[in-house]
Amino acid sequence: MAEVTKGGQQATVAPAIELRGISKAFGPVQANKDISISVQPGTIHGIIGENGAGKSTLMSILYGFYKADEGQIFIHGKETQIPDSQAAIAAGIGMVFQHFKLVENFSVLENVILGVEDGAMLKPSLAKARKSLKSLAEEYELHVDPDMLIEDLGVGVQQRVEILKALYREADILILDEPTGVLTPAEADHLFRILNGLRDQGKTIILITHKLREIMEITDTVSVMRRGEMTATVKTKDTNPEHLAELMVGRKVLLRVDKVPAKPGKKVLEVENLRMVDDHGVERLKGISLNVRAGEILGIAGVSGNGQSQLLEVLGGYAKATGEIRVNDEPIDLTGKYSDGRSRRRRGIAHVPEDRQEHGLIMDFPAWQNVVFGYHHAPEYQKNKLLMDNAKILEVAQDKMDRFDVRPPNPLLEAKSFSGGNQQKIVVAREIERNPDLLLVGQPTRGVDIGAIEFIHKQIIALRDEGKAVLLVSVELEEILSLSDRIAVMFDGHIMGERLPDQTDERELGLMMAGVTQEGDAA
Amino acid sequence: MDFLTIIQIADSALRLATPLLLACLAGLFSERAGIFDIGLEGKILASAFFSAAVAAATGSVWLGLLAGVASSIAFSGVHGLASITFQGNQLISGVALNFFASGITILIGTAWFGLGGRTPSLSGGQRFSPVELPFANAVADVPILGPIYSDLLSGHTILVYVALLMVPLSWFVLYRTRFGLRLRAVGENPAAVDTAGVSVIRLRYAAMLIAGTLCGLAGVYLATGLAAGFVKEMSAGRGYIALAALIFARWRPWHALYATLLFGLLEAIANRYQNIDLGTFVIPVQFMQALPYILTVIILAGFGGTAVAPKAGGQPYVKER
Amino acid sequence: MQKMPKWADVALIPLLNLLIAFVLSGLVILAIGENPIKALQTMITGALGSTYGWGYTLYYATNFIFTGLAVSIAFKAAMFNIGGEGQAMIGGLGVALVCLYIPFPHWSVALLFAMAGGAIFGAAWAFIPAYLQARRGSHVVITTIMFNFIAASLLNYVLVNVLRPQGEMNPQTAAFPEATHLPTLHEVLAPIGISFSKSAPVNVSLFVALAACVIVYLLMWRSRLGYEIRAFGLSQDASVYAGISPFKIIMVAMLLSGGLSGMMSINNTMGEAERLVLNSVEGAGFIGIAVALMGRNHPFGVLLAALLFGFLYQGGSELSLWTKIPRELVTVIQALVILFTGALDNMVRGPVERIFIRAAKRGAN
Amino acid sequence: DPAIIFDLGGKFDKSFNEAGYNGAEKWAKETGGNYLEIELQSEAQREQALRRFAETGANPVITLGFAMSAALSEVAPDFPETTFVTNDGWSDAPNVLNVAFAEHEGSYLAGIMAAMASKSGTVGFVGGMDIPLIRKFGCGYAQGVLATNPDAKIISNMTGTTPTAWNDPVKGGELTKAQISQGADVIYAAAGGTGLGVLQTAADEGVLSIGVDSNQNYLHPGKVLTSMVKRVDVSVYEAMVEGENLKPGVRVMDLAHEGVGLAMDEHNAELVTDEMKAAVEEAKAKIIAGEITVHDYQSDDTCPVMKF
Ligand SMILES: Nc1ncnc2c1ncn2[C@@H]1O[C@H](COP(=O)(O)OP(=O)(O)OP(=O)(O)O)[C@@H](O)[C@H]1O
Ligand SMILES: Nc1ncnc2c1ncn2[C@@H]1O[C@H](COP(=O)(O)OP(=O)(O)OP(=O)(O)O)[C@@H](O)[C@H]1O
Ligand SMILES: [Mg+2]
Ligand SMILES: [Mg+2]
Repeated sequence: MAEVTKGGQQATVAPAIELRGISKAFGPVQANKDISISVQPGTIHGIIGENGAGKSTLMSILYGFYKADEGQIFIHGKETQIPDSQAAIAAGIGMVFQHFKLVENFSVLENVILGVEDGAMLKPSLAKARKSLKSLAEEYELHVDPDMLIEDLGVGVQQRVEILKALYREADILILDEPTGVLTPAEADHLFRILNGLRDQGKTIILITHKLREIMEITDTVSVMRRGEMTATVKTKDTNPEHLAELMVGRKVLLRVDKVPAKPGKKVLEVENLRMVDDHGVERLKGISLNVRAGEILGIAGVSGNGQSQLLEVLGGYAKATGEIRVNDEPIDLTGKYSDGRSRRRRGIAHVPEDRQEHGLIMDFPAWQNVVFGYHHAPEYQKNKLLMDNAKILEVAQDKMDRFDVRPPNPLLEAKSFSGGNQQKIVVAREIERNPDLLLVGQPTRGVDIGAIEFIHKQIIALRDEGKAVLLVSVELEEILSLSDRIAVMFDGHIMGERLPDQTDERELGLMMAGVTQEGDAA
Repeated sequence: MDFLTIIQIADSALRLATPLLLACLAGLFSERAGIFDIGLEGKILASAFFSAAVAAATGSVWLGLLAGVASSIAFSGVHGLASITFQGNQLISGVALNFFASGITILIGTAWFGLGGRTPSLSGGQRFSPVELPFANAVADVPILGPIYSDLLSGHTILVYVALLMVPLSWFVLYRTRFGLRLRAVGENPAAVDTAGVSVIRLRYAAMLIAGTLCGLAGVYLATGLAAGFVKEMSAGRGYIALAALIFARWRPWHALYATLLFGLLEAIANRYQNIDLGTFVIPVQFMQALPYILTVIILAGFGGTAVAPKAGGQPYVKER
Repeated sequence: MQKMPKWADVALIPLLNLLIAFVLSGLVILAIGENPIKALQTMITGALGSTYGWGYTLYYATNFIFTGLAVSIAFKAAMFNIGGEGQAMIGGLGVALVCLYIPFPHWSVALLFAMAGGAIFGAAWAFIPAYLQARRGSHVVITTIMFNFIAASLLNYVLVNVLRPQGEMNPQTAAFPEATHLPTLHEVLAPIGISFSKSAPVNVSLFVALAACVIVYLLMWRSRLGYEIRAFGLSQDASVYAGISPFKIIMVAMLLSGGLSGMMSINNTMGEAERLVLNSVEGAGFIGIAVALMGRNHPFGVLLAALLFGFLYQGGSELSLWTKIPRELVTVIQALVILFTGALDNMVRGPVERIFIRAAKRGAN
Repeated sequence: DPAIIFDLGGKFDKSFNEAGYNGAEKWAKETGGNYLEIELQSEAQREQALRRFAETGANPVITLGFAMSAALSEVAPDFPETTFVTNDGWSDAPNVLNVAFAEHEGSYLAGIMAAMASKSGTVGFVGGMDIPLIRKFGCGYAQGVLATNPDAKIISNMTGTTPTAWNDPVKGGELTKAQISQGADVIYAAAGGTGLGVLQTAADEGVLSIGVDSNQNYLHPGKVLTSMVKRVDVSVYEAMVEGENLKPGVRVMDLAHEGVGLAMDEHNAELVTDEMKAAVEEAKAKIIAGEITVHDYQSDDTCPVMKF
């Protein structure tokens, strides 16, 4: 029986969760190998590990989503069979998945009661849920409009719904799989406040994240996973980020980006008074003007849902808009025949989209076919006027995957069988290697492990140092601050203002992102 | 076109719409749960045969009804086995079942009655007879409303009223009950249902059961309500029309009613006005026969708007690749 | 990360599936009091035992190759074209018009024009559904179903009132002129000393069909267009990001699909009947769906599936010729084959896979 | 042995093919002999079946349905030893016996009875598909009706354009209802399985119907006015009896040769008045005597009294 010291007072209690010798294989993939951990009640336990290390799998087993091939699960000291999520819920376990499990066209309320309705009729269940949702909202300041449809909510709010789901089911063990991956710093801080609150109520929390800062900030203990195995479990206060990073990747990792000062050249991208209205008739871009010079990175900060995505879509050529865009002083077609992704690429614009799975990749294509995705018309990939040169493409793919350290380096694998980080590497490799005049990057490191982050950041800097223009959109202020040479903040379809990274801080940017106009900025 | 004619055409439309409606609702439950069902045609046919056969053999239409529904449910069961348990291709399964039905009905029929798949003509208690709604005769002479009640609404077989009743019922089940909530959820995002601690498998089999029952009723009505006995291939493509109606109705119960009534009406009109003589020449009968389908396309195009199918529709729920 | 060797995946599993299907069919035959072994013999010798049998097997297969390819192309673009039936009917009309009204010096020229005629008419019949899908979002499944019925009416009208020679009882066109006669396999092989049954209808269309398989393969797996169609079919959002035009893909895929369905008519109309008859398609359009799905929407899979169905059709004819087994049994057998090779695939795959993985594991350590 | 080839409708179509089947069975029972048979399933099988049967020495090879014409002309010359029989079809080959039925004459008589039985003066015709053969039925029928009651109204409907048109009793029933609502009180069905729906609905709705091909009076005793029988059974039976030494050529199965006619039996006895009997007999005599010529739609693809 483990003994932990917490907040001074001595406690000897059965661990809230204890996993013994858990193994899980997906066909030939050994996702978890003989894993054992135990987590004390009333603590926050962090789990870190590279993409594909097996974190989500392990937690999914605990939650009964997957069945372990071997191993036992003990909840509060007594062995518990968890064949399905129902059993997990019964055992007081709640989980917020990395990829949310919400019904898009259902209301918040319906999603919350799904599976725990009381009675065959909906009305009473909904009424009851509405009440307790209110009180939960009060208690944890988790405010959501219960009648909104999920598809109309931002990811941040959607995640709140997931947490509410768990709380509504009165979970006293809460698992969060990369919860902050899609949150703004403000949202993340809010989340942590909630988690602390829950801990103080004696609830047990497992937190999977790629962000060491968060681990250090909030967890009591932390385990590291590598290649399906649990390589270490340490008390957070006895460790530090560098050490954790090393445990995780197996080598020293540079946690901060180091780059030489930019040498901005001529304007590559000029945007003037860009306006865009989406399918629902909502104006998402309300007159954006900005420019990016050769050899510089312009970072766009903002809470997700304030138009950054639309800006990228318009620049990338798959959303129509009005206004003016010039690339290398040549106007770009915004509504006509040539306002499509293909024409953009022809004009030297490369694009790492925000959502690699929805846009960046064809998940069912093998890696090698994804490596030419969007550039499949490029002359060098053609055997003749009619046929593509698959042999050549395969070669190119293999080479890229080796140089970008995509794991496993097998171009024949389908994109979907790579972990998030490695999928992202494939996209980045594809787009950067065309060496475009202008690179559009959206959320380049979302859900990506620190090893890969370091690598991707290096690539972006390298491109900028070659004198290319880079437009970086990210909700990670840290990332914005460390990569950008100039920072523009977007709010509600406007540019709130520009800052230089060394003359601002998260606080100020945070305020601007919240729409608070600063003196000297025309909103 | 005088009032009486309108009543008569509407009357015919209602009859023709009934099997479509039942099949359409069957498809609705199935597809709302994420299981595509182009096997409607086969289920109708099978049920039509077994209901007629058993009714003929036992002399009881009610036993026939049970047999018909049972056979249709059996088909649904196989479809479920293929698409739920073994995560197979739902379209293939549907196609296969359609072939199977058209073959097996005749095979068994020949062996059973020696009439080449036909069943003996049903009479008396072997078929459903019209039910007169209360006061049908009394109000018959009331202008306008009278005929509408006594000629149009009254005098159909019980199954017609069952079918009509199924519309609000389906709506209620889908949108007002726990089961309905889960059913719709499982067609949109099975993982959400699964992680909410509800069995995807069980839900989808339940949907199959309902679909089987409703589709079974469609077949029963064809063979023992509208016709008097089974004739090979008598479903005559109605399963596919029901499928079209389902998409047309965008997977919603009330719209299913409207869509199927529309199909029924178009067919009834085409039946009534088949060779319109314009003096100089007669509008070719083939044109009138194609008219319902032409109009459907036009209306559909006019409506515009993409029909968004349930998101998880067609894909088996696979957790582990 | 192969779960099992490729040969097991592409050969072993399907064979096991077929086996189950045939065993069950055997039981059905027993149930109706006939001898399954004898029935199977009749089917095999009848369909594969002679060049005559092959002649018919290949003839049917040719039809199914065309319709199967047609359905599979649409499928690759994530569209379910149920309209093969109607497109083939109208394709037949195209072939008939070409053959009847253009005086041809030689069959080869006639074939080229007929192919064009069939393809163009078939594609034309797919055009409206395609356009409505692409522009108005009208579901292609509905519209193609409707167009099947419309095609039937149109053909019925044309054959009864327009193209039918006076005094002809059958709603059919006049016989095509001699010059449009397509050489049968017999006529093709005789010169090179191979003797092939002269009464079998298989003709040069077979080679067109085989060529179509290769071309479709190259198109779908080697060309930019094919790449775009497959990408679009798998993820429309991603395709738009990549600059692929949904409108273009939907139209192209459906027109190709309709064209192939239409081209089927060079086999049954020009090659066999040598006149256009009312129900010349007789369900080949629907069989095409099964063939495409069973062939995993891959041209060579389609080829194999088409051969299988050709075998079932011809074997079936022989059954009804020489036994008292009703023709409907063949339909049942087809159904079982589709069900087990197509839909209940995993019932066999699962266990087999596990065996291989276990074997692999044992091999590993 | 003789062989018989049933058309796509199948030997149990309750009409044409079934009549042929009955003839064959009759022969089989009487002689104890047995015969080869096939129900066609696809167009390509027409030639196939002919050849295969001929090859195995079956003689005569009897075919049903006009659709066999083309195939016969192809195959017959290759088997000069074999005699082929086509009911409804036509082939100039020397070894083919063409059996031609005068459906228009039979239908004419049916028309007379319809006109006389009709109180409303409106009668109906439901055909399976709009094809020449069915027009031949309809046109003869219409002539009979109008000859008896010049200002009678004839409502004519066709069921459909797909093969299911022959197997859709439901649609048949709806068409019948539609015709009844337009005043028809006697309805003649020439639509295979669909016709069963017509007879059924007519019986349910209390109007009279007329069956076709086989004697269908018994289906709804007292409700079916009569049936226009087409003695395919006789033709097949005789062909099988003559067997090997069957003479090729042409055999006309018209009223004179009892090849077509109206079914009179206990099931429709009380429906048929003496006047009807008289009128029918008279017309029959005149037709045989050539005093009345019933226009055959096939002869010139036109119908003087009716538009299709
Ligand atoms: N449902 C599944 N079917 C097959 N393989 C899977 C499945 N889920 C995960 N895997 C594989 O198992 C391994 C572990 O995946 P898992 O998602 O647990 O990693 P992770 O640590 O969560 O990665 P990330 O940090 O990107 O979320 C990976 O190789 C992944 O490809
Ligand atoms: N965005 C654009 N602006 C101006 N001209 C353009 C643009 N895109 C294409 N064009 C012109 O259209 C021509 C043909 O377009 P495209 O580049 O697609 O040819 P392609 O790549 O050979 O097509 P495919 O690869 O399908 O054979 C181009 O060579 C170019 O001159
Ligand atoms: Mg994960
Ligand atoms: Mg190009």
